[in-house]
Amino acid sequence: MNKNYLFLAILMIILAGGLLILPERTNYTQINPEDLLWDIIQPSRYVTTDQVAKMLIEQDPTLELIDVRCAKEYDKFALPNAINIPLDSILSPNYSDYLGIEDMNAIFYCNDDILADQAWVIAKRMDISRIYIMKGGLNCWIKTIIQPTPPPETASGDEFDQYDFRKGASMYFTGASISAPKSDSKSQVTIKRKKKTKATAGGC
Amino acid sequence: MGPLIPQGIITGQWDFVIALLIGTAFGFLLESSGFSSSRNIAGVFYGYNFVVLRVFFTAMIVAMVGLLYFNYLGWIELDMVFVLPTYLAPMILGGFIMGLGFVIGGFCPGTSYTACAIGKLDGFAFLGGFIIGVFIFAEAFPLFENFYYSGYMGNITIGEVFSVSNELVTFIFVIMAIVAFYVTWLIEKKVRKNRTESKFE
Amino acid sequence: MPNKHVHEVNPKRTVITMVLFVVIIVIGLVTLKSPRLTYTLTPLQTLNLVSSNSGSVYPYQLDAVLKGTIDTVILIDIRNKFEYSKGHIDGAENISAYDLTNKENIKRLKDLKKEGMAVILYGNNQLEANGPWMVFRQLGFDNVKLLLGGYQYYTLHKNDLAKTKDDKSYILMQPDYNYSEVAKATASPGSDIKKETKKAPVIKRKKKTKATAGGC
Amino acid sequence: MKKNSNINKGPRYINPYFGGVLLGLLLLATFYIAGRGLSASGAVKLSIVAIVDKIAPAHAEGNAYYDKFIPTDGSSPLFNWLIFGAIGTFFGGMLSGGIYGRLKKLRIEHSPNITGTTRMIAAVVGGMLFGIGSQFGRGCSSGAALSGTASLSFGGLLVMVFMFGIGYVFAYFFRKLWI
Repeated sequence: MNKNYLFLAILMIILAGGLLILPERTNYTQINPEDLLWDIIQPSRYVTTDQVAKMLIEQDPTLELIDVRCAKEYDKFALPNAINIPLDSILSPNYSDYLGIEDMNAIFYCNDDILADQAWVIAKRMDISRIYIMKGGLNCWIKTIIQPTPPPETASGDEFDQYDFRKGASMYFTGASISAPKSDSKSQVTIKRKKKTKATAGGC
Repeated sequence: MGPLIPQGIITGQWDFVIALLIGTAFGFLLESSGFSSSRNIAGVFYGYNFVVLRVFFTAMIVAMVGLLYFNYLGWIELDMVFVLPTYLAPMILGGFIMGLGFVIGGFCPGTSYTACAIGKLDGFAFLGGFIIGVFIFAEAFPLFENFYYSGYMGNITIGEVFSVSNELVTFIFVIMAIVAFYVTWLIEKKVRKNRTESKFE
Repeated sequence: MPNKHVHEVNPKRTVITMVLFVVIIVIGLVTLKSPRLTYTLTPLQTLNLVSSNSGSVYPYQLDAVLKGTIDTVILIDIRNKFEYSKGHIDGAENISAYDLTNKENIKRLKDLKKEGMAVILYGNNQLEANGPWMVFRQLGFDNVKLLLGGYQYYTLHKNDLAKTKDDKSYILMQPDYNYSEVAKATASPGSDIKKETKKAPVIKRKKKTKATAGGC
Repeated sequence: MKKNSNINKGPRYINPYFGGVLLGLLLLATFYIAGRGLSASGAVKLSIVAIVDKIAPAHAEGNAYYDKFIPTDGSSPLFNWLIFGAIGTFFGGMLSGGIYGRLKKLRIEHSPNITGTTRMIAAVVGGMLFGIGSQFGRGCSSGAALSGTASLSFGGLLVMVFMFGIGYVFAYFFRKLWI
């Protein structure tokens, strides 16, 4: 037996054995904690209720609303076309397909901000991009969009424009719920799930 | 970092140039290892020449170990590497038919290209048969469409099936390969004693 | 050896190639940078943590801290220097969220953890400190806690913190409205609003609504 | 002295382990660059799809199998990574054959126990079986068995085990073809 072959065999076994004893490494699909904190600080992760309303009215195809409250609350009331992913099941494979869809902006919302923020931090840690939080949540949605309050007389023109928009939006969302039955909103969810593997398909 | 093309690091027409280069290297290695001769290849079934097993298993374990190390080092993202999807029954049948074709024809498609390239008519015959075979399959496809898609298990890895880590799978493969190299070396020595010729051009 | 080919007994080039391959891997392993900070909680553990509410500090609990009856607690104000200088909870330190993962601050937090000190993070509201708090809990600092209500609630009840035990107004996650009711109630068609409906979708002017404009 | 004559007499192939290591590294490079392994049979499949699509487009569209591989954007199925790889394989073989002096005139290689015609028939039959089998197996020995198993695919392992296993089972019946 040639010594060189013995050497090669031992080398190969050591290489393969090395794989077994290598210390566990953090998964590359998760982002570095420092980057996570940095992303958390950025105000750009919030969208306002006005922006959401605008996207809904314009039927922005990239909009993906995600309701992170429990299913019971979601059944009572939810924004049009919102998908329900309760916070505690956000990591379950049934739902993770809805996150990180190419070209989609996922916007989390809950009653206020906290649940959405928690969902956001966990999703961000998993390195899912293009996720946002609807600032103020549904409480703010009702306050600004459904029941907008007129600005004081002294307010700037912009604010009046905004009020006009909100009044219109209010009618759009509440009025539309009468002409087009709201219960349909769940069945309208036609967001395509992310393909399991991003890798190039097809072998031979 | 890698894989480069799925991550869009290399784009445009360059990937076809790369395909051509990789193909050339592949053909070169197949031919220079002795795969352009069907009698060399068939030796693996009769014990007089285990070149196929040696090249095949060495390539496999080197690539496997390399892939896992590269993944560990962050040079390649294993999640983005294409894992052949598993269709249980069709793949078993496919392996069955190919095994039969292998022992009768003595080539596989890749090696038949190189056999053609150096002017072997049996290589051309195999390739011709291969083309006919694929054509027959495609024409008859509606007959067994359901079977073709049956037993789908997704892009599942060996480790996931046996619920062990892929590192362990690789380690077992390496050990098995080395044992196989040693055993086939012994067999080959024995068989070659009774033969005048064991390697062919 | 009539049947043994010379190339087969001479694996020099194989050895060289394999050694090169191993060298590349070894170089890779040696130069591999391990990240400075690593998560100690898995995402699932994090999820359980935030659902359990265990890392929160209620404003009434702050009372004991401020009165000095509990001295194993450090308050950290994660807002920026400007806001901190405008006003802060007595005895709170200012480490802006930007600097929280600095080397010194991480070391400091580690030391505090060793000493058994609890760290309470607060921002203007619960939301502001929630993210940093989650990051540190995921990094394994289980002595880091989050002040519910934030600075805003504190300023409102500065003098009667102990009495806020039964006040739940700072607890978020509750709906302020009965949404479905509200959504229906406003739907009653008013004649002048109806005109607006037609107008509303036509608005093409792109109003740049700033993130702060919503004001909730 | 004896050794030297051996070199000149025997075929000049590289050490199989050397070939294997290089092939393994090439496979690794392919994974690194393209995110998938080597392939040989895909090119033939796509060529057939392209030809059928050219001659009888209606037929190709009616058949679910052809239809699967006709690009939806109207480009030719031939403009594909696999085709270029196969062309490369052919030229690579030619290059190696040229360097090592195996690039000669057309010939049939067969065992002395059988005629050239028998060998040709066996090659065609073997090729046909391989053609059918590779479609069921989602790849041939390079695409499924080698690259598939190297990327730790369970399906690749299945194909490899059954391909070699069945080869050994039936080897006895076809021994006349080879020894």
